[in-house]
Amino acid sequence: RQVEEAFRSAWADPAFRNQLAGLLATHVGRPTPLTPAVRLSAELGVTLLLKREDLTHTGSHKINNVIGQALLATRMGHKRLIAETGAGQHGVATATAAAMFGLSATVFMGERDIERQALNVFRMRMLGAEVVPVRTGARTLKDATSEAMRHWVGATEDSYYCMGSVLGPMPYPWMVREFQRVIGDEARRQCATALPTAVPDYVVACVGGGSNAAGTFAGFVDTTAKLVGVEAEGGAGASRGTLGVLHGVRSMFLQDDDGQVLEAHSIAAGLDYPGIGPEHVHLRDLGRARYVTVDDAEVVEAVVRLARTEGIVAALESAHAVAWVIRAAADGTLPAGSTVVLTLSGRGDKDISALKELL
Amino acid sequence: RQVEEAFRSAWADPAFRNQLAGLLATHVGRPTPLTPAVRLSAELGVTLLLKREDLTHTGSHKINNVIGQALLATRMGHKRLIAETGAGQHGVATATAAAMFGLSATVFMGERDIERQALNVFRMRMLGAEVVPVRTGARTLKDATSEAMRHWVGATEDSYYCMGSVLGPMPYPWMVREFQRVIGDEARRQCATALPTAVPDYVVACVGGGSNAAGTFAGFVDTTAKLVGVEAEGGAGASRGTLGVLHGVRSMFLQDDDGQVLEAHSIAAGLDYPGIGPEHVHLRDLGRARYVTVDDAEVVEAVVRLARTEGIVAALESAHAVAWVIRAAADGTLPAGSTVVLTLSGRGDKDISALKELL
Amino acid sequence: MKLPSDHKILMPYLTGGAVADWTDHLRALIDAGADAIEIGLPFSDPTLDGATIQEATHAALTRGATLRGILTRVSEVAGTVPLVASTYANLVVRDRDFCGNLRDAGFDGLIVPDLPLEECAEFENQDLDLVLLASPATTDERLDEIARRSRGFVYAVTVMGTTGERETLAASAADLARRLTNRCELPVLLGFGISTPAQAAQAAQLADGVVIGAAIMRRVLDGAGPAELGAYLRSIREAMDEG
Amino acid sequence: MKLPSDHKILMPYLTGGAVADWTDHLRALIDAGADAIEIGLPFSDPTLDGATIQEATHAALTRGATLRGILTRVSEVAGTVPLVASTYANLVVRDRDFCGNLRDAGFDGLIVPDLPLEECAEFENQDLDLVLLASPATTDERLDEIARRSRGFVYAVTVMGTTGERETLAASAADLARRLTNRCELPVLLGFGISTPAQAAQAAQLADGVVIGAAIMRRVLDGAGPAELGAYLRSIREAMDEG
Repeated sequence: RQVEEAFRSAWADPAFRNQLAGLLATHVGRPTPLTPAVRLSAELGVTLLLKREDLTHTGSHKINNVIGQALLATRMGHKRLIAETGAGQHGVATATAAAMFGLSATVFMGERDIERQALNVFRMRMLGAEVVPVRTGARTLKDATSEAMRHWVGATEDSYYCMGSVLGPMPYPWMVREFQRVIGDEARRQCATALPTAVPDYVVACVGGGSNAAGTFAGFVDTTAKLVGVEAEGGAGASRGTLGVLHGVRSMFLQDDDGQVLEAHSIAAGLDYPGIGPEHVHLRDLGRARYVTVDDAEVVEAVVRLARTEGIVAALESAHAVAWVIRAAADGTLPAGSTVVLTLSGRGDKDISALKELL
Repeated sequence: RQVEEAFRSAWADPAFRNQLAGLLATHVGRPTPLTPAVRLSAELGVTLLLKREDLTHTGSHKINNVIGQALLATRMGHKRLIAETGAGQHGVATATAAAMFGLSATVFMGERDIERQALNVFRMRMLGAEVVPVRTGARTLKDATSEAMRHWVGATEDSYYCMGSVLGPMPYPWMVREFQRVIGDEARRQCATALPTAVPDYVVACVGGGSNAAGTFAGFVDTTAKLVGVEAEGGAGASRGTLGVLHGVRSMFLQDDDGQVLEAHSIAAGLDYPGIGPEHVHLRDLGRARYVTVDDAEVVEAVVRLARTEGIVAALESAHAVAWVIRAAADGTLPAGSTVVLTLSGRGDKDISALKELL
Repeated sequence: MKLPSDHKILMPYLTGGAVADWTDHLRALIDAGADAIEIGLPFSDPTLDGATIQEATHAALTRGATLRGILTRVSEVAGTVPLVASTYANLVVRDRDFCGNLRDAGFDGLIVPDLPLEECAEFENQDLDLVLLASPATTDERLDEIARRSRGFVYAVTVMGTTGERETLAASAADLARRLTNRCELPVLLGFGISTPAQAAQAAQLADGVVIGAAIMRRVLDGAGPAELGAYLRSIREAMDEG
Repeated sequence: MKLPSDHKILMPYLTGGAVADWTDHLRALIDAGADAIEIGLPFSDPTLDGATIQEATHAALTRGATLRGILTRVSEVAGTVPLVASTYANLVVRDRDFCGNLRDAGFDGLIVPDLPLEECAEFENQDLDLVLLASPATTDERLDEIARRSRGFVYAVTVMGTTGERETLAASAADLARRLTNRCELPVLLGFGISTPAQAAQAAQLADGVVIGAAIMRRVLDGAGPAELGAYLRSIREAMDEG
């Protein structure tokens, strides 16, 4: 509630927005390019444009949101950021923003993810963050989120909870979407010169909690572009979830008949969350966006194909969107000649050891 | 010789330069930001601006040059790129450019570096490049360069040698400098708005072969800015080398009394080369640039300090420049209040496992 | 529900299904002087519970505890003292008959710690008393609303944070208790962090009664049988009654 | 230097200091009918040599071979047939007396494969014949210049690439030999890739003689003694003389 008021006031304050825009330019590397995927487009028979969040500082779109929240936390007088992380991307982003603003950072991370993502753990510690291992449940993202929230409830005085996706209690889903809409707004402007039609036929993004998709869609929701969110087969909150409440938000979650929330399973640690942000439920219910799934094998193939044709090693998360475009172009779901904007949410360096075992 | 003619003609051709500038914008993420290092500046008592080559696609300045050379190779009708690599950054950049242009790539890499930099090897293979292990000599960069050149001599018909630094026979030192001058040119323009004086007092860059420094200095050589190249204690071609000839270029190399070239030793694999580009010898002889050294311990400290104050994990190579600024600010070599532009040539993700063992 | 007004109220907590003989524990607590019992319905993600109750919840789910199974067992015991279910919103919102099923099994009240006040309306005035929670961070204005809308009693969370045993009773407890009792006709029970008889007696002085949760579940998880658990609760009861 | 004009020239190559008794090998080669000897002065980075001569170079440096040591040993043997040093530019450019020292040790010529034609001037017209190299990729215009400026002989590299034994003599060899002999008064020696007597005989038909390098060093590294090496060279000599 304090956060909500603070965000409302900050978001309405041109000084705050200017400062944020300045930091995104000088520290994050915005605007990110909209790269024409020339060779893959030719192979697929569509025009594919990649919105390159993989080129941001720290290597994923997470930083857009974190810089915004850290600026807000500073404005609110907090001295510490608390965050959860799965693969470690949001944790690294949070540790980075904390270092930039001279705040301390405590990042909760499942013990199993700590083992799987040792390098990101080291990056966070290099940046001065405390990484707290979470030993409950499946010791992954869902448990880390629970533990981070528990910790925060007892430390709201001096600490700010820095949520990584369009999840959690109000105002987080809204606020995170607003901080990520820079992706969609930039892409929209870039399309105006990159495409003769100014607006693409399709806008595609991967969906875990759904922050990069929410930010991307926000730039195109008032256009004729068809919006497609691509989920992991084993973490498909929008496609296979049912209504529920978790971590303070009412949305769609994978759960059993008893209402026990299930563990998600995806090759992409960042999509390893059983729910999606409430805005995606809303867009789906309105028929404004559709949500589809791809499986792990398609994703690995997509990573390799994008690497070989465009010289871009995408994060496994982002490769979900690529995998869907490849499949949809092949089966005619995407008509030949379609124009497609795809948000490449992050780079794949973090996934190299995982891929090494798979290939 | 063919390469020289081709480069001369391409560099004079506005179509080539436009195409290159376009690719640098859409695929590399240029211009890169000039980031004010606010907290570190306050601690050091100087104004430090970081030219962020770490934010380029693939994570280091190497890509600027490689895109240029790959475009040239395509223009010359070649179907294959040959390159040497040490830490793997130039190899990854070459593999990336090859994928973008639909060329094949053969990258020579010392067997010892292949073991030390396994992840970059995997990245190259993901991108479709062939990585050839070199088993001669110390099995590091110098040997990889020799082997790549040997291979090229027998394959000049269809293959283009893609040199990674301002080394090798003409036109490479000149051409690579020209492809990297985008760093300096951008920084110069950015200084015009970022600094009241428009020109910084100092321009600092790390020097291995010296390509990021050559590109950076090129933008400031006609100003009053003092140019400082920072070498590794154990790979200080400019500071401790003597005149010699290696890999087709007459320059300064570390060598013994008999003229046998020595192995370089640096914590930063990218500075692990016993020579420097001839242009740096020239700048030094003119008194236009000075060359200094820092040791491994200072570099590790600098990586941590930059991470904690600015949220940037720099490559060990780039941290050499940071280490010198820290030392020079402390001992008064850099007068209080000086303005300093420092090229952060790459990101430190590749070094995390090395740092993990050291910290 | 009807809670006694002639003495300080003691409400122990038990996680449903955490151990095989949990209803024996439940009976032992009643026999030891419990005025009401809070029964936790296990949820996969107990975000507002501390380590002990998380562990108990995990144990229950691992043992295969289900809502239906717990309700069946509860109905065997119901009728002696008021029974209050506590669980998370996810279980509550997904089933239209949730409150009715609880009532049918013999529950008198329901606590949903992660249900915001703004979303309580649809569960109020059902067959079950919806017990609301207050914490030291709750503003006076909001306390007024909680005092007005809560049913059965008001659950006062004495420290910020999650459930669990603590060495000393937080100073914030006294302040919250005073603020609540001033504006509330319902009994005010203090919970979170009470484990020793002395703490219970002290807390009971501040309000109308206490909830003992983690301290009980720690003992259950460590293997305490019904008799041992009863003895522990009796020591609390006596300390409170002596005041 | 003076090379014979009455028969095909055979110039074997030996890496100085690769094995302890290398000057015995050298004498054996002379005794077996060598018309001149190319002696490699080891350099740390033999960028234009193939695997065999790299290995020989590495062996020499590992054994502690130095320029001064090799020159001393050479001076013991000098005087029988012309001796030609081959090494890399780095050794040549750093020492003003380099050519003089070679001359004093008894060398007659010098080959520097990584010295571009454009940078040869300062080493021409010294005490030593600077032998220039040509390859199949060399343009006619450049061949004219090489033919004009080379001293002693012209070293024709028969295939693109580095030194080393190859199965068959490259077709490009014939073309290059023809182009060179047409414009050159100096003897033209073919090198790179010649290992069998038949290849040597064939190559000798195309030009004025041959250089045998890697095939010799392979045998030396594999432990061939002076006698065995001499026998090998004699087989080459005979094949060439028979034509």
